Amino acid sequence: MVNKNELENINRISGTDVKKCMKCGKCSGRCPAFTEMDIKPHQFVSYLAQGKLDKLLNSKAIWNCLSCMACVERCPRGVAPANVIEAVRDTVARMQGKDGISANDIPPIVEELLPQQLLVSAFRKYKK
Amino acid sequence: MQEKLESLMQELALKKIASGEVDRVLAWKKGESYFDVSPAIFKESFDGFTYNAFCGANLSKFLVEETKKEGKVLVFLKPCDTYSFNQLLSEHRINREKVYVVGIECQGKLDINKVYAKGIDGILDIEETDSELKIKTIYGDKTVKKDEVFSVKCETCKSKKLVVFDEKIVLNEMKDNKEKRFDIVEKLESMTEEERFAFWQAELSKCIRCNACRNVCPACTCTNCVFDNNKSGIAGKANADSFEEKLYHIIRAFHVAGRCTDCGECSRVCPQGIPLHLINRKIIKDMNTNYGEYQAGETVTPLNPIVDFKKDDVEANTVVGGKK
Amino acid sequence: MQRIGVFICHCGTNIAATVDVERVTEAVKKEPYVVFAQNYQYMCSENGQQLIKTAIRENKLTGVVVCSCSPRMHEATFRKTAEEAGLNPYLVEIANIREQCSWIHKDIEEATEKAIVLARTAIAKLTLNKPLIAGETGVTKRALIIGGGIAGIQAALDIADAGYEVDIVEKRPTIGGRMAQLDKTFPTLDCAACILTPKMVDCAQNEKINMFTYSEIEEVKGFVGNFKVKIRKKARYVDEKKCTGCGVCMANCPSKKGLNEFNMDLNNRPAIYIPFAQAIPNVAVIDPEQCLKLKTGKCGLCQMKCGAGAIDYTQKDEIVEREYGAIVVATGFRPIKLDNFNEYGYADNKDVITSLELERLMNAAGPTKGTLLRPSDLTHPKVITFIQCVGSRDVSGCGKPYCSKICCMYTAKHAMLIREKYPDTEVHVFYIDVRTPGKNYDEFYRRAVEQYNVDYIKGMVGKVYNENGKLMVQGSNLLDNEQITIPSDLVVLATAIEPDPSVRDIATKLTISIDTNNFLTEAHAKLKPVECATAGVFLAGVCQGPKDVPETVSQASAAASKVIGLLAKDKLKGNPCVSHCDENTCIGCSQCEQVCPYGAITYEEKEFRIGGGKTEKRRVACVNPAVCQGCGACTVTCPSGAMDIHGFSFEQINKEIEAICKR
Amino acid sequence: MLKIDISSLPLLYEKIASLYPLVLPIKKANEVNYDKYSNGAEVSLFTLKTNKSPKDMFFPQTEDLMKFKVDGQKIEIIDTRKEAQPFVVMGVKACDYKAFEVLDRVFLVDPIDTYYKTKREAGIIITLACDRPEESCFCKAFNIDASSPLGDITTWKVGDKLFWKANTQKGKDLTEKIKDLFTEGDEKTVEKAKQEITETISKLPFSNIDVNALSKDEMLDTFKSDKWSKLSEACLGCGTCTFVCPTCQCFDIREFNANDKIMRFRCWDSCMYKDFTKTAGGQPRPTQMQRFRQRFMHKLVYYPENNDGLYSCVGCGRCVKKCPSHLNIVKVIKAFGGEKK
Amino acid sequence: MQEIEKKEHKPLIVAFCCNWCSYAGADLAGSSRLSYPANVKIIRVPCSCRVNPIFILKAFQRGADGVILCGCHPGDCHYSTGNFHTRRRMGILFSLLNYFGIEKERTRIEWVSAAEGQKFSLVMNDFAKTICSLGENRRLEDLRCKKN
Repeated sequence: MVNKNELENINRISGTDVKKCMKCGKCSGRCPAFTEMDIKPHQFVSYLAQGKLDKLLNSKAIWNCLSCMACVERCPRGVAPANVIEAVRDTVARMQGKDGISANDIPPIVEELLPQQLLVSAFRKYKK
Repeated sequence: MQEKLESLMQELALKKIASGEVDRVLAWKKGESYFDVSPAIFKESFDGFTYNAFCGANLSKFLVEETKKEGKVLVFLKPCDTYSFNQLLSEHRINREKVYVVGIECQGKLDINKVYAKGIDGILDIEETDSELKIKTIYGDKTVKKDEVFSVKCETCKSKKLVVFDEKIVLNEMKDNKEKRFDIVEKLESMTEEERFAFWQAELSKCIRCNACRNVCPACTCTNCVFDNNKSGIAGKANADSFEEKLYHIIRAFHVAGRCTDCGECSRVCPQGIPLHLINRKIIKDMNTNYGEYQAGETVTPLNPIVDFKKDDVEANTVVGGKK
Repeated sequence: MQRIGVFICHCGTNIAATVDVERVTEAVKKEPYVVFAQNYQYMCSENGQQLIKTAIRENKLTGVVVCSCSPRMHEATFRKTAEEAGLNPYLVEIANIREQCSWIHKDIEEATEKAIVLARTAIAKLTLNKPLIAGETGVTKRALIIGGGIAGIQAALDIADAGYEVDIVEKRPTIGGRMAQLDKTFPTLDCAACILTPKMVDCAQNEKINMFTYSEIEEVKGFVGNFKVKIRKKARYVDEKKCTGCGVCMANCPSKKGLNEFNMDLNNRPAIYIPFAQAIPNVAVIDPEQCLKLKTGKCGLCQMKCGAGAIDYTQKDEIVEREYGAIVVATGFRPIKLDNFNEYGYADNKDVITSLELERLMNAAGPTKGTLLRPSDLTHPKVITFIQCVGSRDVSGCGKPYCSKICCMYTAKHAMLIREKYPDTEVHVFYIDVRTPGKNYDEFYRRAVEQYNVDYIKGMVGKVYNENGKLMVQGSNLLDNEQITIPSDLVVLATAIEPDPSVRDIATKLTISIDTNNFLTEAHAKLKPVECATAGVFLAGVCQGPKDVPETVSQASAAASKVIGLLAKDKLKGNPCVSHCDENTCIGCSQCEQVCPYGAITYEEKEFRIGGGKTEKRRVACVNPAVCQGCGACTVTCPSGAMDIHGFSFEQINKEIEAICKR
Repeated sequence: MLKIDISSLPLLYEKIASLYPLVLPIKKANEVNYDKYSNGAEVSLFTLKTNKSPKDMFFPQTEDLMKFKVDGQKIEIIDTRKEAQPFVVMGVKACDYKAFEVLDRVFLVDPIDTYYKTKREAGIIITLACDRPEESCFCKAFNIDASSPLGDITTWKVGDKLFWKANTQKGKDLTEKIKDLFTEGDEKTVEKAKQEITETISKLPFSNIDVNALSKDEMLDTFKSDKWSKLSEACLGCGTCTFVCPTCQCFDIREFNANDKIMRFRCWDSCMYKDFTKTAGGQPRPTQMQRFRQRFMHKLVYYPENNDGLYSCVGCGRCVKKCPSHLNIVKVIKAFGGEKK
Repeated sequence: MQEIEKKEHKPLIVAFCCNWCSYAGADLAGSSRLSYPANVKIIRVPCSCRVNPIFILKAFQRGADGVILCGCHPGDCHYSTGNFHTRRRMGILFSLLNYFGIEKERTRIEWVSAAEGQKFSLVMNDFAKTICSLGENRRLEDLRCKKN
């Protein structure tokens, strides 16, 4: 079942127009976390465009994405796959109830080999 | 001070005429009283030659006709008049070769109506000092501070720069007051549409369509104005309806847009005291804000914001006249 | 007294279904000056037109209003009808009661009322129409072609073939353009030089064709049929007439550091050079930036060695003024700069090259004499990866939003040629879509895949990086949902193409419009694809939009046929709806000159009577009716109201407003 | 002789306005002009010089003469003249009142201008003696007594009182209707005030001019005098002087095509305009000097020639105050030797 | 006493359309049967730069309640620069009208290409709606042009 509200929400939060995607795959071509992701960046865009909400919400990849924004940087069509992932992540987090995701739930879903999102975003923030 | 300036000017004028360099002199002439000053041509006699705080008239427009005549004319131009002069040159309205421009000092001109407004009437004579007017009236003597009776255009003087001259006579430093130039425009802009409408309705309803503003304007040099031209469909000699006075002033302002140097003559001459300069100044402000700073008459150029454009100009709908 | 006839068209039921045509007919009969009104099934039909003609003759009509479809549709038709009945064609006005009335309103009452207002407005305007006669101007029987690539060459040959003189102005020292740089052409794999050079030679030998190479357009004045163009012949420092193209100078030039533009800067050339062996004209040129004699005054070797005595260091730019009847713009293209695409490592790795560079590397006249060697170490590359759509279809602002159209085909061509010549080479192509519309094009691409085993990967490359001398090409393989990395020896970027930057300047000089991507705009996307909005100017080749060689040649021939059609006329009829100046009102303020996009306005000192037997000299504006296109910009800028425009005059529009607002 | 406290004038205005439309000097957007009284209007009765003169009340700047209705190809003519409704003009100064006489001699002689006549007959004029004349005033030169103007009713401001005296039957009828607002006033107080005014007037700078200066010589000599070109050289050709003038009476007749009718109206014209009386043959007076000369010759020579010596200038001084170039009739008179020593 | 007409006010809108883009856009709206209110009346001009401010004021004087100018998109002008001039002139004029207290929404300029029939219809519907909500033009009316 397509839940219109959630889909609209993801679209809105992402602030990107997934219909602009021309399916070139450059986002996935560049993604450093590609192998760890069960759904690849280009699939996030594609699923959202097709309204496959379940696939998005059940994705583990939302916790693997580094938010390095390489896909956003490279996209020739001005689509922002990372923003879509972020939007899905937010939506999932909000669906966990008002407390959001519990601390106990985090370790099993975090891939230890990868740097954590916060760290990467700090790199990005302080790179200048 | 004022006498010294006046005598230097007269000396120069006489010298230039004597040497044959110029044929005549365009300056101001004193009439029945100190503030009764008219533009005049001097050739043989310099009787009544004057330059005082009431010489507000902009002489540049007279040159349109003067330079059609034989011989060279010496003209005295105040800083703001030099802008008009340049603008007229840009429009090929003046033959530059026939003019000898003497730029002169101006410390701001006064408005006799503001003296009247102070309840001073029956004026017999005025004595001018650097900061005051000593006024002799049939009802007794009065003193007025000059800075209380500056004419509207001088209250917010845009520039004291002489942008064009062959020679200049400046004894003292001159100060402009351009920071305040758009104050009243901004005040109007901050009103609501309704208040602005009421303001202009009241002001413009006084208009008697005497055409003084048009005929004095150095940007209005058309020989056959659209308002006199029956073919234009807007010719009219009177405000038969309140629409017509708006039409007249909007179109007139639009026709001088980009060419108006903001000399303020329109407001000076209006017999009904309509602040007409506020219309032109609004256009100048809009053009400065939206299309880049521009001062008509600063240089001789055929380009001005109204005939120029940029490909990324702001959209017309977004240029705003003021608050909603 | 005017006598106006009004004709109301039913347009079958297109109009009559929603507009009560009878009521409109009755209503317009009451309008002033209307002496005749009639409605009919199809006004534009033979019978309908006959009806109008008869009415004009029988009722001695002085003007006609046709209430029908849009004037864009049948204004010309009805004007012709009127003319045939002896009425000036400009005494016809159309009231658009179909597109702007019957088709958009459903309510009969509403639509009928509006139709009456529209008819009334047209009648009101018509009362002020004046008979207009189109002016005639002569035609200079010579064409100018800007750009000497295949488009310019083809157009020149076609026009010359029809017997008209043609000048080609080319900014480079030789004609030939981009096509001369190509190795082979798709889909037939002909050698580009083999099919181009004969045409270049034809140009040189055709006595109707005059070439200005190493020249640029300085100024364009005038109008269709009568352009006056100033051409700057840049100083070559070599006398074109004396030089034999023997090449001795090149061999002796001590300055050899100049980059060889013809070989995409992949190797060097001397300061005095002939761009390539088949150059036309086969004449040397000195690069003043590199020449020691010109820079320091010391050298002069070439002058000493030149047997023909052709070298002249004192040569100056020369301005030639020529007149033309028509102009073809064929300024061509260049590959875009790749500064915005760091991810492909073009700037950092010598072995990441553009496709046009590959053409030169594969060409027998190229820097490697036709052997495919990679630029860094001149070894044979074993793994070659092509990346398509580099900078094309990119709306992120880094590249170009359009498809460059030729890349899919030339990449297939390259892949195929490499696999053919070096079968041990592994060739990969990253693609987003493969676009091959065109005769034998898809077959060509399939051959690359099926016959030559080229590995086409659906997906885009995210990054190219150097690891131990290998170029690692990382991208996605979307069909397998994989991220792959291909260690390659050479990476070829199918770089987007853009109009040659000189086109902006040319567009300004010719006052033709240019789109956001710097492509020149044709007059109509479908029906006038080679014409410009500016009459007498035509477009050919990539300056108008991406195209391959066959398309360019077709467009060039199309442009040529348009030029021939124009030059074949002895007189041109102008548009009489142009500006004019009331000299009694004009004050010569020069405002109108500033806004005229065509330079149609000049100023003259004229003598006028001012009464009392006296005259006065005044500066007034003069409009050249042949140059004026009738936009009306001057009419609004003119503060005195001296400027007005025929057909859309101040009074006419005012009258229309009055009629529309009448309730 | 009646009197009323100046502080009670608002009551008087209200009372009159309840009977008839009342017109008097009103300040609007900082300028004082004759305008219709309405509740809340800022009355400025004692303003010496309104910008425009009260001639508007009888000879308005624009006035519809008739209308045409066009229906298809038919034309219908509509008479726009209306029955006269009595109205009151208050605060008219002596000079302006004298100007009505000048206008009467134009509009009320054959052929009589019915538009003017209707309003003239309906108007009840309340004049006001000047109490504080200005330097631009020179009514004395035309033998006008600013201290005791005529009119249906004359009023004087003395101290904090307004004295009131009805002169005509129309004036007496109006006074009768509003009598209860007044108390009895003292003639002597007024007489004394009149004397003071007369004295002040004699001190004014222009009181000594001699308006006969232009008519002394042969008319043609005056016309041909070379003084005119010097006098007019700064003239802008605007219509300020004519539009503020209480005696200028030139008008143009024009038509306006409104949506459903055509209006034929007249409006003030100015002899200073270069399109004044322009015909197909051009301008009768092509230069500004000729137009300038025409205005003063008309006021000081031609008009008196045709009207028993009555000048068509009343010395109100509005043109003296308002001319953008400070050109005026006084300078013209003086240039022709009209300065009494 | 005059009888007050109780008829609902139907606003009148004058649209100036350039011949090459917007008039063609209006035609396209027509051939696509995209409706817009009948009180929008179009005047064809060669280019939006032909529209003199006097025309706009004249339309208001005659009883128009809104005036809209349509031209080619900037950069696409048939005469290459016409609409650039229009944009400046109208920017200044519209602002000035608003400065005089005339409602900003009564004047508008829109770029409609020959291909934008849909946009033409949308723009006209929207403009008509705006003018309807503003009501009758009172601030730039000429009483002589009203019915009496």
